Amino acid sequence: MAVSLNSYLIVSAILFSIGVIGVLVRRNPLVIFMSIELMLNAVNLTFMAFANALGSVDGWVFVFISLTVAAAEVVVGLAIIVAIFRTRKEIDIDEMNTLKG
Amino acid sequence: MSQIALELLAALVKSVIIIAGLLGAFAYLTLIERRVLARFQRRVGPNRLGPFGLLQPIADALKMVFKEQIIPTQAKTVVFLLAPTISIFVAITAFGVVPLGDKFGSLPSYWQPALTDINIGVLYILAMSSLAVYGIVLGGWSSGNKYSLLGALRSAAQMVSYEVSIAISLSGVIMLAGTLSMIGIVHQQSSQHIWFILAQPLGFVLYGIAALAEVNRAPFDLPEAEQELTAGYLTEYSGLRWSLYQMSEYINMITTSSVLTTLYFGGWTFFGLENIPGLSILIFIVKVAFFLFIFMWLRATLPRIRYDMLMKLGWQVLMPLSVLNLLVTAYIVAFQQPWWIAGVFGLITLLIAGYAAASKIHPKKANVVTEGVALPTSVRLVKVESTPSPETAAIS
Amino acid sequence: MSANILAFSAVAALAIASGIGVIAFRNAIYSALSLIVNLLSLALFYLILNGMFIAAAQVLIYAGAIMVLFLFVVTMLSSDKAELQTSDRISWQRLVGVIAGIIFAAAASFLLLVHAQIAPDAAAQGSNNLFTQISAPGSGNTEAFGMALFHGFLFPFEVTSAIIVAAILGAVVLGRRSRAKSED
Amino acid sequence: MLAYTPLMLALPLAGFIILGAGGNSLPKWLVNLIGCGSVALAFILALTDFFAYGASSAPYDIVLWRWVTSGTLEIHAGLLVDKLSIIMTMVVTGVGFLIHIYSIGYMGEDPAYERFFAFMNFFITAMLLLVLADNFLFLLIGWAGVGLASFLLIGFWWRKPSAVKAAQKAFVVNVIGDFGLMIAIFLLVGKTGSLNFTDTLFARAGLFSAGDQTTTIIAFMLLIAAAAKSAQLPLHVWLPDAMEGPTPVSALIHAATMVTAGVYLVARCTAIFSAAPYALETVGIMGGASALFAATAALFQYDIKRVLAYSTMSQLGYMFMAESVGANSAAIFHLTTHAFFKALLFMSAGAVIHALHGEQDMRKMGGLRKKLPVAFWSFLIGGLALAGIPPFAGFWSKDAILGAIFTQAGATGSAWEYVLWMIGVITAILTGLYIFRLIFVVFYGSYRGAEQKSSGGRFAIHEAGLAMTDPMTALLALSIIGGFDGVPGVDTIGNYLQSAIGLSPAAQGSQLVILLFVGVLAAAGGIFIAWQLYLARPFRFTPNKNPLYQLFANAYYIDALYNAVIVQPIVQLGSGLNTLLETWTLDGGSRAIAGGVDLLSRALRKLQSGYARNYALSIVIGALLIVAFVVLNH
Repeated sequence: MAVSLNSYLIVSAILFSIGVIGVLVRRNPLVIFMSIELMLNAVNLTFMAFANALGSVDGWVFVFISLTVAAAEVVVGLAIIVAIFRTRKEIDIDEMNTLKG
Repeated sequence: MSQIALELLAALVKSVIIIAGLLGAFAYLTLIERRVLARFQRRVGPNRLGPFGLLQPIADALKMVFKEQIIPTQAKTVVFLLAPTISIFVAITAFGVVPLGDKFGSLPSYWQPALTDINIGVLYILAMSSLAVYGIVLGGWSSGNKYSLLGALRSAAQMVSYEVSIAISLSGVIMLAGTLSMIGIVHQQSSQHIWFILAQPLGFVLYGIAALAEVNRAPFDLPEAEQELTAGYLTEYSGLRWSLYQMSEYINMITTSSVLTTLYFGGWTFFGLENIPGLSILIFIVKVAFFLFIFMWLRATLPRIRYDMLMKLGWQVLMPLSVLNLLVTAYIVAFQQPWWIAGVFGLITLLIAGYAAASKIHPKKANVVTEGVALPTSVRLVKVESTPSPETAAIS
Repeated sequence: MSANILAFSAVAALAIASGIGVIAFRNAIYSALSLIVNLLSLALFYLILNGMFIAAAQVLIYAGAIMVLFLFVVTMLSSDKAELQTSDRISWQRLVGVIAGIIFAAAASFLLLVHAQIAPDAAAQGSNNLFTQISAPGSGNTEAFGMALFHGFLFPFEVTSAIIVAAILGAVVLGRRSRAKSED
Repeated sequence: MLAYTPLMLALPLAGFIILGAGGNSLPKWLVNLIGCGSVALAFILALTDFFAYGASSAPYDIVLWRWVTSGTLEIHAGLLVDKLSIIMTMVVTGVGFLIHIYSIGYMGEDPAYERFFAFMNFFITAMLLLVLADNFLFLLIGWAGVGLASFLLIGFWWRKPSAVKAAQKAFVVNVIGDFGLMIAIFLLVGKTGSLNFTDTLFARAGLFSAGDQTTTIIAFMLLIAAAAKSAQLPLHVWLPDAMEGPTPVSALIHAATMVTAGVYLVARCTAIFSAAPYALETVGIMGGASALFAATAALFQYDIKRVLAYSTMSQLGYMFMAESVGANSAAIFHLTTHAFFKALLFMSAGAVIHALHGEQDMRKMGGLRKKLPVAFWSFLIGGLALAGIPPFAGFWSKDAILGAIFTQAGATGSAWEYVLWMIGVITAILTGLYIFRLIFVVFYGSYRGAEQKSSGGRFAIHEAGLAMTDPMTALLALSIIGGFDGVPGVDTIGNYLQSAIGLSPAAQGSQLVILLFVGVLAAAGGIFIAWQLYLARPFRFTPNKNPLYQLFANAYYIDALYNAVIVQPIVQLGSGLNTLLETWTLDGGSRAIAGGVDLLSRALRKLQSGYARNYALSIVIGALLIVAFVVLNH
């Protein structure tokens, strides 16, 4: 008996929710960033699951592109975090609240 | 017995053999390297234990096992213990797709002397060797020592940088072969009647250099630069865990040599000799041993290069050249040109690059005094001018 | 219980456990390690789903490159007690966030279990010309993937390269210390 | 060769674009080359058109592209070459070229040299478009374009407030004319369903029938346009002020070319006007009144260029008078000769002003005959031509007009047309008077200016350079010989234009001799009075309280009247509306809105906590709402 598509989707949903909680709860921007990566990967999992269920490689293409874009995103994001750390000497995201009303 | 059970059995047997073989090879490689280096340096090397010192590795192993296993107080214990394991695990796993020889006559293909033949073999090796960096970074970080951390970060930067060149330079072979499977590449070489070194001399050299850096071998063994960082990420390790790092380094070296052999030197093939049953494995081992010897040779000959030079070499020399190689190979494959065009192009590029490098290393001879004293070129004596030259005298 | 389900369950447990680890560890390095495990378990998922190439790419790119960068930055910047030294100024969000996440997961699972059943013949339905077909089903077909990537999806692929160039430039600009700052 | 006519437009346009876009980075010689060369080539093209166009050819229509297609109405961008437009293009490009050359000298010191040439080229383009257009809409573009060029060039020295005011005035009055032309175009579309000249003006007879009300209205609207462009009463007020512009501009636009556009329009629309007798009569009234009015207003002006401006207006009145009696070719003939001698007069005036470093007040001149011989001789010849002394150009054309009016009056027996003739003669006397007053005051007697003392230094009065005197010499020659193509009895130009705009009535035999005699007598009389008043005894300026003098000197107070009746009420209305709409309604309303938004945003601003995590939470809540909707809505 093969594992149903829905099982993968539920695992993906759980992983995504974990990522959401991480973004909402953590104060370390690096961990928040990791949570975002987690969410991206959860979505990638759904793509792969659907690709397998539909017998198509189109899902792979999305995953592949999201991989490369994630790489680009991480490079810039980490550079920003390092730049912020350089100027503020702290990495608590709650300290970066100068843009408040 | 069902088919699946047979395959599982075959896999089990082969992995045991390969792991045992790798560990043995590591043990004797240390001995061989010490002997070879000693020869290069006009020494004798370890030759007391057993004939030609053949028992030396066993003695070393015993020493390592019984040494005190120090865990620093600042260390993150779990990671500190885990890090060397990651290294050795990754090193051994990466070897899994290397085909050691041709399949034995009429035996089913799962008895072929390769642990497995997956259709993305080269990619698998790249993926696994990219994980090797964790063993080093985590080891350095968990030691709780600034020198270790810096050494580890250096190593990580170095490995990540050179991975790019590795992947791009290997692409040439992959395009020529049209497959990512290691066995498939060997078969392609025999069916195209060339070794890919002929079509890819540039890619071969680039991959060789980059792989040296990737496995942190001399002259790219920056992470362990004693003068700057004591022993890098190895500083706080001792005993068995230290030897695990050593082991992974040597196994990575073997893997790299195997990849060079398989991708560029026809793997287990040697002008039809491989058809003699069992000889193919021997041919493969000889070829791998040749590259291992060259690695030792390089270690004995070349001085360690500076860190900024290392990064510059990786990003500004190796990567552009490998992209160039990729483009030329893509042209050959896409427009179905003969392979020797890429070969000739690669050789010319190598000559130009070599000339440029040589002229950069020896820009001018003016200040180097060589008369009368027999010195290696790496040693230079700088002439100190005690009297001002006519020009400067005229100015002052 | 077949081996397939066994493998799935084991990998799913590993993935969820490591996912929780990402957000639960105090120390960012353990979070990163946990994320690496998570990514590797996803690679295993991909293997189960016949996506061998993507699994290798996942290991190579995510585990081999992206997470190394993370580890780099984390080991440089992070300290164990950074998050404990200051008090949480919006502590209510901790509770609300966890509840919101759990509700989200529960609702999505509920919908998937109850309403979004993919019909058994979904694969048959999918086998029209809408999707690039795997020529030999069951194997991770790298060739079909290559054809799809370089023919059907050539433009997105090229756009990706532009994005990467932009990211490289951005990182270089951000990473360079300005001359004025380096003097003090 | 006629097919190359679009180049005539394209060359000055290219010059305008090049000079306008990149002129300030070009060397001066290149600016000169582009500015003058494009017009010179256009002139050569006009000449080739003249020679290529057969004696009896039909109008040659060049369709460039289809422009507007709306139902059955189809308007193409096209050029029409016929004898009228050939004469006009030759005048425009020929005189225009000479004035461009002149400008090299006159504007040489100006920092915005290339901008001046760009505008001049733009003017030439627009003017050529006006005279070459083959439909009313295209003509309107040229019509508005020359108005714009006039605006730009009058206001060329925009740091001078008076120049800016004059430019605005000219523009506003011109737009009134544009408005009239537009209404005429709308009515024409309604009446004929086409705007092409070939379909409307040259079409079958009876399209415009006499007494038709629409035709009359169209004709009046065209008349408004013509009056505004040609500075006829009551829309003349901008022309004297337009003299704030550089003198080459005055010579080219406000004497030789643009102001004659009205004359051209009336001649071009003969088909319409001949079907609208009231409008044609009004043309005559307007022309006669303008001629007399301007001549009297010119009598006591002290600004050298204003005298010439009023003179221009007066001469244009002559042309309209001619057109009102159907003497279109006489009007065009006078247009041509007038272009020569009035451009010459303006150039000479420019030379004088240039020599005196911007001084335009005749009271501060005098005795310049020796110092500025070229300017003096130019002025003298130009003045003789203007006054109508044989054999100079003006004599023949003015006589053709007066003869035509008198003959027409005899033919119809209309007393009104005799009055028109009388006005013409009186104006001729006045013309001789005011122009020789100018010549005597400026060039005879003794110098009354302040800068005489500094002679020998930098500010010594000197003759202008070759760039200025050469075109003057050329126009001098044209002013002498330019009238011979219209000698009575031969009338080359009239015969040439006959197929385009009809033959003028002309006096014959003994009547012709008498009329010629009267014309010469009138001019000589005017000159004699001027001699008596301004040369026989030394000129000294004395303020005069005589009410008639005041009336003439202030141009019948029309400016003041307009100011009081039209401008001030509009200004008052504007400021009132400004307070009502701008300050109270718009500003007040927007302040009220702003205040409301401000209050609202004060409340909403609490939501912007600055914590990125809070924002993320709001996103999640939004997503949860969507999920909740889906779950509850299954």
